Amino acid sequence: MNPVNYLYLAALLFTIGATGVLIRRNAIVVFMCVELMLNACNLAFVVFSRMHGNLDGQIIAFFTMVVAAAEVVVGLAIIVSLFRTRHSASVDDASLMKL
Amino acid sequence: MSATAVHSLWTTAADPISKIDTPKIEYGQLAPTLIVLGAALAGVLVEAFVPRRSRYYAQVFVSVVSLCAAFAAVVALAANGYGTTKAHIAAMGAIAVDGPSLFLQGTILLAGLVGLFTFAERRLDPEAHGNRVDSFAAQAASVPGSDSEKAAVRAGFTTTEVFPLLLFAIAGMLVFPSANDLLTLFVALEVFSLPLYLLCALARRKRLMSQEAAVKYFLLGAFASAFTLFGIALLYGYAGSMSYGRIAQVVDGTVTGVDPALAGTMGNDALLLIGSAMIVMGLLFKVGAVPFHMWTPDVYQGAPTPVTGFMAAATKVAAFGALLRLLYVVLPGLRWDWRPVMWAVAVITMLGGAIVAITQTDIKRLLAYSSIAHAGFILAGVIATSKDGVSSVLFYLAGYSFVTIGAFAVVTLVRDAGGEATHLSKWAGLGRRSPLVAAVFAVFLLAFAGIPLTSGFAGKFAVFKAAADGGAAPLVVVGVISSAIAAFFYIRVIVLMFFSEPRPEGPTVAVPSPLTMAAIGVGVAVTLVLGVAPQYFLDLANQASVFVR
Amino acid sequence: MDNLIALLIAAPLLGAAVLLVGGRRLDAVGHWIGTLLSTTSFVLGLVLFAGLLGKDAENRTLTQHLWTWIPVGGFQADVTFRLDQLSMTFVLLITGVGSLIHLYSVGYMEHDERRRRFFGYLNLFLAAMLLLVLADNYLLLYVGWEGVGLASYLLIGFWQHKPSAATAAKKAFLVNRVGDMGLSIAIMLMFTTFGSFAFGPVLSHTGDTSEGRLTAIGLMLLLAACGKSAQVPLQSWLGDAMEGPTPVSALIHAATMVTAGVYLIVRSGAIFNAAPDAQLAVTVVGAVTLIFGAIVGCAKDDIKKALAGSTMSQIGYMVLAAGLGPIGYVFAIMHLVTHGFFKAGLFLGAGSVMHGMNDEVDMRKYGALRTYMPITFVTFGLGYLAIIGFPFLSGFYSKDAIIEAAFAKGGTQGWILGGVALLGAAITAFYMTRVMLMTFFGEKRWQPDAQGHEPHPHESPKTMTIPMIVLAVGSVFAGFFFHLGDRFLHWLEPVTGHSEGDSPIGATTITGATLVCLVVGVGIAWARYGRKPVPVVAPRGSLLTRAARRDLLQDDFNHVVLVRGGEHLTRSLVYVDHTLVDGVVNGTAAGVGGLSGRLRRVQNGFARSYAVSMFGGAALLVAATLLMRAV
Amino acid sequence: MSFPLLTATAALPALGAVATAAVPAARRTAAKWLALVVSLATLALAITVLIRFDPGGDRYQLTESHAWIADFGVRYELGVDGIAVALLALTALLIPFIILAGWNDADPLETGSRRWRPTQGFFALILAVEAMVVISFEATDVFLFYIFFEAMLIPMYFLIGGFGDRAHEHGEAAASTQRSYAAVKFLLYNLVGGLIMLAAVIGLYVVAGNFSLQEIAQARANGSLHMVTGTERWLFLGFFFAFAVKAPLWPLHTWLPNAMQESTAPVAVLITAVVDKVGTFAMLRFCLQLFPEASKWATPVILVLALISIVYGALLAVGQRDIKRLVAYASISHFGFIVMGIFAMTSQGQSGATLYMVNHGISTAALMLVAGFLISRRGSRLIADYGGVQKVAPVLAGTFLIGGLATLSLPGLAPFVSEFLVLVGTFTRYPVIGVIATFGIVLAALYTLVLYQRTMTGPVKPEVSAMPDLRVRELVVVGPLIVLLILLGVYPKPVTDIVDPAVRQTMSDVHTTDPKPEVEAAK
Repeated sequence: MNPVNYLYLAALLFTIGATGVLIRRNAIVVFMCVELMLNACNLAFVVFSRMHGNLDGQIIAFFTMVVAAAEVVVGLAIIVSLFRTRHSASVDDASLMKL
Repeated sequence: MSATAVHSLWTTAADPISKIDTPKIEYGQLAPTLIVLGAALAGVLVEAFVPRRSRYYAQVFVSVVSLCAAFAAVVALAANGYGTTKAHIAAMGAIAVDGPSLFLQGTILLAGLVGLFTFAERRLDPEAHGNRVDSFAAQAASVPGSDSEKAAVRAGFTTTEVFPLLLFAIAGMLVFPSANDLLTLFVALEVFSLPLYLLCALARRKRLMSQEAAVKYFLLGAFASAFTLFGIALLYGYAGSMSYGRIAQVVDGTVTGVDPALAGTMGNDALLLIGSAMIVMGLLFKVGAVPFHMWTPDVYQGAPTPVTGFMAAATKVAAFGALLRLLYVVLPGLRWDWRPVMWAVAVITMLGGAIVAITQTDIKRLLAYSSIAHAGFILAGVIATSKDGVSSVLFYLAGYSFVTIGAFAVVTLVRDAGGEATHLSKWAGLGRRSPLVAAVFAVFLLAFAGIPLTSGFAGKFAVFKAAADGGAAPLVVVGVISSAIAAFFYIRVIVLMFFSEPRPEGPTVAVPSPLTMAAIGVGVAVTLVLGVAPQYFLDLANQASVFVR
Repeated sequence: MDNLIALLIAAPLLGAAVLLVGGRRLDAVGHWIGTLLSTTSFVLGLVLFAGLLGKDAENRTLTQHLWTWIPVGGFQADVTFRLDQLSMTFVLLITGVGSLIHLYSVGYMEHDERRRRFFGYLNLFLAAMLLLVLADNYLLLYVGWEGVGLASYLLIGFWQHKPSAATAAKKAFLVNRVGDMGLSIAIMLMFTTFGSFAFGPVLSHTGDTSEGRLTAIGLMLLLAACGKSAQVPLQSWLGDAMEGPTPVSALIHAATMVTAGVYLIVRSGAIFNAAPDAQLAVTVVGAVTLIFGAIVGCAKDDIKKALAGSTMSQIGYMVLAAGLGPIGYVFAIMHLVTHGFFKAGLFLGAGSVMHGMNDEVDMRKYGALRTYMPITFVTFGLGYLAIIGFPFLSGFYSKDAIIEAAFAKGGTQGWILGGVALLGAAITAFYMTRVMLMTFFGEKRWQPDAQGHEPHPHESPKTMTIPMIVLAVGSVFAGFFFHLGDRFLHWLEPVTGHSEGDSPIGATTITGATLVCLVVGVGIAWARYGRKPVPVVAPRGSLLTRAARRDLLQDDFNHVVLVRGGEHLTRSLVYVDHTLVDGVVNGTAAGVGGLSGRLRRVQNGFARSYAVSMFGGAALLVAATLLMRAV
Repeated sequence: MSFPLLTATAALPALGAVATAAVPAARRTAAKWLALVVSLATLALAITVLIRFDPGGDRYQLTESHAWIADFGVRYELGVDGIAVALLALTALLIPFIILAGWNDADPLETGSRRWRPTQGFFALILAVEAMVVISFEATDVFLFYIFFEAMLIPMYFLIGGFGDRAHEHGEAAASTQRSYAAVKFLLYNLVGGLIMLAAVIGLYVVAGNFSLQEIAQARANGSLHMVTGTERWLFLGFFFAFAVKAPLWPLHTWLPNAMQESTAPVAVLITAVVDKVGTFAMLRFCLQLFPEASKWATPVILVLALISIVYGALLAVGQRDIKRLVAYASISHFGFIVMGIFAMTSQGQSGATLYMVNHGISTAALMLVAGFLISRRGSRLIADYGGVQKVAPVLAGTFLIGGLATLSLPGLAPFVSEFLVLVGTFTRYPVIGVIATFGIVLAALYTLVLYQRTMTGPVKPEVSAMPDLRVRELVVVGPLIVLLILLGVYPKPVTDIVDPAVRQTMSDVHTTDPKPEVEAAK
């Protein structure tokens, strides 16, 4: 199968993730969508790596995973503390500051 | 694609593994970053092993020493000519040690040091149960207003973790502008962003707003990172390499990035254009350019003020450094494509920031919008695409960061029962109550406004001059117009402070420890020195304005 | 001897400075200092006069250069004085009559607590007027010109606590300023035309330039003269100027101020000679004013205002004469001098009457004063006879000469101007007789003043009567003295030039006609005011009378058009400045503020909408980048 | 190296400002005396400059030149020509009077905090303004000039916004609001002007590569620096706009009435007599020298604007109800004359304009300071609140009248000389404009005399009946100014001698000569 198709898939996943960020209210879900976007990137990296015939892309994928993991740690900490304070994980509820 | 071709991909891909050399790392040249990183780790250890009572002192000690040492290392590197003649790429192509990196690293380190002073300030908030407290939550994990929080306060807990977090962030920022490949860029981005997300959530007062700021910053930051990463992926796909130099060559056409066999599908400028646009977008998010600016006011307002000050200064320095390197090293071949786009971004950033700032009522939000407008001014220098453009941006960033930290430091001083009194109406008549504080703040505001004899003017002049020289005269005109609009709200604050009658229930001005005084003092000194006698620093920026490729 | 010229001016100027700066310490002696310095100037004038007489007629011009005043590029203004026959005449008139008025004021102002200052102003007035007539260039003349305006402002408004006085003073200054504008434009024109504005270069090069330019200069000079000499259309200040103390009126009307316009025209004779159109304008202005002033004089019940109308009319004669060119210059000046004597006498007499009548000015409340104030009556009477041109008194000679000159202009113009002059003579006789009859004859119509004091008319003190007597002597004999052997003509001719016109009718006929007019005027006045008692309350009168009482409606015109119009203009401009000029700026500010308020709402606090903005921005960024490549 | 006299003249008040500001809160009087002494010492230095200046010598004298910001092509270059010397002397002369007149204007009403030191601040700010104005007159580097041109706004801003008349018809709160409105308006107008100029300054750098006035002017003169017509015009407009705001020229004038109305009389004098002069001075020095062709190109429009300023300012002055506003509009009218003189491009016009700047400074100071004394006595700025003052305070009324007469350019007083020169200078080239401008003298008489009549004459109003006459301090302020007005009116030659060579130089920069008189031309 033409690896380009995987690129399309990556783009699709990325778009789905982005759309999710835009339309979902729950902070956890939003965050998961971001993770989806990162994983879409990973897919793209791997595909390009395959197409270029070098390993850089694959290595990056690992880095990305680590970074994503770190992000999860930080993100969950923040989101959880927010949830415990407000008893809600809706990002729309967190709108004290505006204008 | 034929089967053999695919096969050859596999086999050639497998080959280099056997050839992996021991990485050659120039530890000396990376010393600034390594020192800070090491200190950050040491901070973690301190957190683990030093008794609570002395943790604060240990952390401050470690941080101060490491930042000073790192700065000394930067100076030593610069003195040895690494900024000019010996500039080169270290760590196997990952890090560029050249003028701009050293200049920006120096700036970040100094800004970090001054910011650290404001982090360490413990005299502003009234003592809680006999314990001196700083601006950070007693125990971040406890729910605001809960018993556990009260208990934590009673026990005199403080979040000394902010110091290692700060050091991690600084370390990331040190790498960010000197990153010479896209992977390093991304990692550095995350390394300095993640601690900042956390720091934002740690305010002692107004914790709801603090947490909200953190959530917003985090989600939007992660969102932007994803874009950056996707951009990196596309660029990698275009050039087949992460290295700046290599990509630049591909862009220039000196090297074909792609196997000729793949050229039909892959050697496609669309990848390049989309990819670079997405990376640039991620950087523009960090500098707070319109339309990627919307996190700025909320986060600046909600974050603990010392964090805001540090973040506003250092993030901007690091991000502009990275932006400069990206545009000047990787994408100079594309400048006819990105210049018009950046023109538009600069224009709407300058105007948008200035216009929306007019109607702000919170001093921190006001400064946030002001920082957006300033991002626009700096972008004008970036667009110059000349050596002058680089040096003017470097100079502007150096001046701007100290003004910013100083200004936010002043904000921490003005307090009422609810902590910092950030609503503008409470600042009425401040000039009558505390002429000195008001005067200092006025100096910062005038510097923001770009009044001559302040660093703001010198910086603005340098940037606009570079832009005009680079053929962006209309941009200069827009810049001048938005400066005029911006002047309006800076002046409004001055009017409020000096010409309005003080309110009876108005805020008091806390007398800070020498730490904050030092931060403010450095801010004023730098503002005036860079305003009156900027030549030395301009020379410095000039020498430091050549990127290594 | 040349060096004395500056002293002429310096003496009264010093007086003004000492009196005004000296403060209350000088209250006791201030009036004597003022009188002394004014007299000093007169004596100096006499010395210089004697010196001039000792020289040939051609060499009677003295100059004194003091210092370079304004040297800028080609623009050279010097402080240089020039004393020739013309200025000498004025010097003697100004200082002579001026000193007499000083003396008179010692008595007249005795009870005024600010007498010292009054004398300071009087001295200033003399100094400014002397500067005006002694200046060697138009710019220096201008200094004196405006100095006279200032002094008149201060003196007319001397009783500043009266709003009417303050208003009158302001009006005088303003109307004069309009004239001054003419003078300054004239000077500018001279500068661009001749590269100089000194008398010598300007007056000797009139042949080198076009008539159009000279006409323009002439008309501007005429405008200036109209202001100072109260000629139509700038005459309106003169009547109101009666708000000042009476000696001031005497000074303004006889020796200074109003004569300045005539001086200017005569001095600039060379320009007018070369610009017939300007000359014609001068005669027209003179003729109109002549009649205008006379008519106004007929209707006024206020003794000073009646005299003011008469002044206007008499200056009209002079201007008319000056407009006739070389035929008339000498007679204009001659009439000016004789008028100086009798008009000063008349005003001082009027002042004396008021002094005795609790400052009452309404002639309808006088009557039968001849027995109470004999000296005043006699001196006033002689002045009266002189002004109406009673044979062999001074006015007879000078006025007759002007009427002859007017006829001599020739053609239709000559007939019209001559006719007007004759008519003026008749009206003069009428209104002056009216003044005389209402004041000194008839029955007592005295009324108590506002505080209820009955008037007790009495003769004035010696300081007042002596000047009156001296002036009366002048009024009687000056004309005859000047006329004898054409002395005055020969004296002035080197400066002004002279030509004999050919009158269509003989001199004797004109004199006869003048006398007939005189008799008719006196007769009508006698019929109306001598034979019947004068009503205390003025009858309504005819339309013309009512108009004349209101200065022929000119003030009303000014009020409606200039004052009201000006008020509307300024008020609307204030509005425009506030709403339009300021409004544009404030509107811009408000617009930006409004925009800010609207844009601010985009920042709605929802993280997701921020993400939308970022997403949209990213899309735009990508699209724009691609688009750039495509273009 | 010789003693840097020019630097010293600017540095002395600057140091004095710092020292004055540092005087402890309780020692108010010491601060006042310190400021006065410093200003007098500065005057002495300025007089030394005046003496050392040789009118027949080089164009720029007493020059100093040091490297400053090489990167921006900026040098610290000072030098004075005749025009600058005259204005320098004026500034140094007026400041002691301003300080003396404002002696009690900034005494604190109520004590704020322990550190609240308004008196010290007031005098320090005045000295700071002096320092900046002085250096603007001396600077021969465009950038250096620009910096101080802009920076002086800040102390001025605090002077306007921070100190006002004691009494106000609507109470202190309203007064404070109006004051800050005036201060903000002042600052914003001038800042916008300054920023637009900044764009032009940058443009100039791009075109010329440095900021040295002499170098650029020379390069322009000998043709080595060519500017495209369009560029030159844009740059000229950028500079001119800033100066026109400062001057102020119609329709950019509306900040001046507000600023003068709300500030105390000495500060109002500082604005109109000192600071605004920098604007007109800069037109003469920078606009004409740097952009001669564009200046000529713009002349018709500028002359019309100046003409409008003259007539419009005077008419609005007539319509004012507030004494200070009236003087402000009168000043707008006078600034119209100055601008007209500058752009008439004749030696009479430009010498007259320079002289006008000096004379207007003195005459406005005299009038405005006396008005300030008057206002401080009655506590009202409204003309209608006065009447009959001359009866109770004759000396005050007398000095007020002399100030007024100077304002209406009475011959014999200094302003006449300059006004006439400007009019003649304009008339020789633009007769119609000259004639219309002459109407200004009638209007000037109108507003001055109306003001005098309404305040000083008429029946004594009960509120003014107990008004004291001028005190010794006040006489010391007004007396010398009046003496100067008379002296310069009678013998202006010393000033014209200094100014004339500089004006001739400027004329040759612009490549114009005076028009020849008709008769001479015919010969």
